[in-house]
Amino acid sequence: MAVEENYKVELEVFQGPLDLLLHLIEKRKLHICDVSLLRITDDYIEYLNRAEQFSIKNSVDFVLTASILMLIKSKSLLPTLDLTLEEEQSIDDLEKRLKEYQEIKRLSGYVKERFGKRVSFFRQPEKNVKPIFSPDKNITISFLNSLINSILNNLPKKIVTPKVIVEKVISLEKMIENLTDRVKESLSTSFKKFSGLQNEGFTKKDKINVVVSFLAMLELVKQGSIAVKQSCQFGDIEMENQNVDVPDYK
Amino acid sequence: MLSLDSQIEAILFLKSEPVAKKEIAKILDKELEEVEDALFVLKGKFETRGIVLLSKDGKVALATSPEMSEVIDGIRKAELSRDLGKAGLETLSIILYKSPITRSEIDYLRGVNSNFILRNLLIRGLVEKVNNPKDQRSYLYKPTFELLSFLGISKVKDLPEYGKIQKEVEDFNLSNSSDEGLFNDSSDEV
Amino acid sequence: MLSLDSQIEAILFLKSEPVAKKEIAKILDKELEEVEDALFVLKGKFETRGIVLLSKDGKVALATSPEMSEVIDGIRKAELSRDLGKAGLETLSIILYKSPITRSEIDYLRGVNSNFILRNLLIRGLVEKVNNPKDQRSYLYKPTFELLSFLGISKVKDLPEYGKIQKEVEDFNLSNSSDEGLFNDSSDEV
Repeated sequence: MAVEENYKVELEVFQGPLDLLLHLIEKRKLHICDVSLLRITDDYIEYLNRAEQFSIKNSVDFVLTASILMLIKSKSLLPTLDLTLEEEQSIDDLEKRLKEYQEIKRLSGYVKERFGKRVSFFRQPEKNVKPIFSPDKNITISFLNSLINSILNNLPKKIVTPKVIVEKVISLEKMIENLTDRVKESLSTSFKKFSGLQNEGFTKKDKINVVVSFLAMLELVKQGSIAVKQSCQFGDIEMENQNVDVPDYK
Repeated sequence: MLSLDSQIEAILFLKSEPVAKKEIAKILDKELEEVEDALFVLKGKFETRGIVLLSKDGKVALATSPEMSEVIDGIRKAELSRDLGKAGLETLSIILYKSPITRSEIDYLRGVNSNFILRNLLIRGLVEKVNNPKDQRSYLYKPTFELLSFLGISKVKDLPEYGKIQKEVEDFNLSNSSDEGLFNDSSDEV
Repeated sequence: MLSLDSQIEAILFLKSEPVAKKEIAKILDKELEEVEDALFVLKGKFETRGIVLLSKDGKVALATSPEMSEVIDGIRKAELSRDLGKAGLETLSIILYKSPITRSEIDYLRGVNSNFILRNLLIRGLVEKVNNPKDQRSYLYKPTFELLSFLGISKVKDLPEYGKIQKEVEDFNLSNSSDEGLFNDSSDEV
């Protein structure tokens, strides 16, 4: 389908979660701050779910970032929700990283406008230099054989993702479960608090809708993260994209 | 007797690859400071010439003036591959402005794994990796002379905003004093 | 805009071999007389420099000043007697086991650029290059006979594990054939 094709193409363009986030923020002409991140969370999750084929090795990074966005969202919907110090830090960190990434994008403009445009060339090697056979004491058959073997051993394997990420993803899964529980808990207290109240333009019904949809979204990303698995002992990671619709709670 | 700067010019002309200032000092039996002063004089002499002096990490090399780019490109047999791609451009920019930098730092800044693109840039000779004195298991990535030549600049410092960005990096490192010295750029005043 | 003599300087610097004045005129789209006048200016500028302008039979070339000949002989000797280093030996092992091989294939296996290293192996008579029948712009590298006899073998097939290593490299190339072109760097300056 043409629309899906478009999304695919668009996603290919993004280098990673930071690239996508920055794009979403700049598209809405926002500055980088936690409020902006809150406003683009839905866009981000939507992109993630619309992407059917995008580079699988990057998916882990995309999901990790989604979890941080969800923390921000959780906190904004349920101010009573307590975040751990580590969670607060990961939110600050994301903001900081986005700012740095934005700076790199700006600087790469300078590099782009120069690369290959006005080139300085090195001197071509002289052709008439007569070679003089000059071996080196290390040139022995056994040493050269050990070198070629170590080169072959060090050749890159196909898409190897470091173990650290596997651990992070597993803890992400736990984190989402944990977050779901916490949101549910906070929700029940919030219901008591908000019952009968209408504040800040939100009707009670709206508020419930938002929170319920949010829980659904958590579930969605949780499924996504569970689909991340280690396929063999050497740690190639496969990730299946979940074909689920995004809850519409606008 | 040729002046020291002219002697250095001859050596760089002959070698046609980057030479360490220390090695020049050794070859000519001079102090490093004398070599540095002479390189400064040489650079001045090249101002309006067809040759430029490139310098990086304590090494220097001669290359054709970037103003001759088009003409020279036309007479070379080998074709220049100017295609960088988004990932390549991003990674090169990080290495140019923030080097020396480890792969995990690059990954962190980009938000994605940079293994593949780094290998690509290494093979193209646009970046190089050196051992990390702070950590035996990792490498530090740096720009190469080849990269300077592609950018038509004579040293990394000639990039716009370079000083400002380096200062930010230094300030950051000062506040994280455990990293002390890691990002120290050797002086390339030439 | 560079003066004509500086433009000629850049061309001669790049070429490292005598260039016909007529060809220079053609490259720069000038009259032969203009080129000759500019060469006269250039010669004057080189008077006290480390580089001189040589001319013979309507051709011109740059060379190091004769006053530097002693220093230069020393550099040449040092180049030949220096340790090859890990990079040089690695490259040599690849050329021995996979010859004839192109520079980009060597780079691909090593994961880094081998330009300057190949140059050194060539002047030390350890490897030689021949034209690549498949690609005019690149060369194929092979071990020299001297190297084989130094190792005490008469052909590369006598190297230990020769067949096994051939197969492993081919398997690697096959598994990466989808990436073909990504690491292609056509420039072959050696």
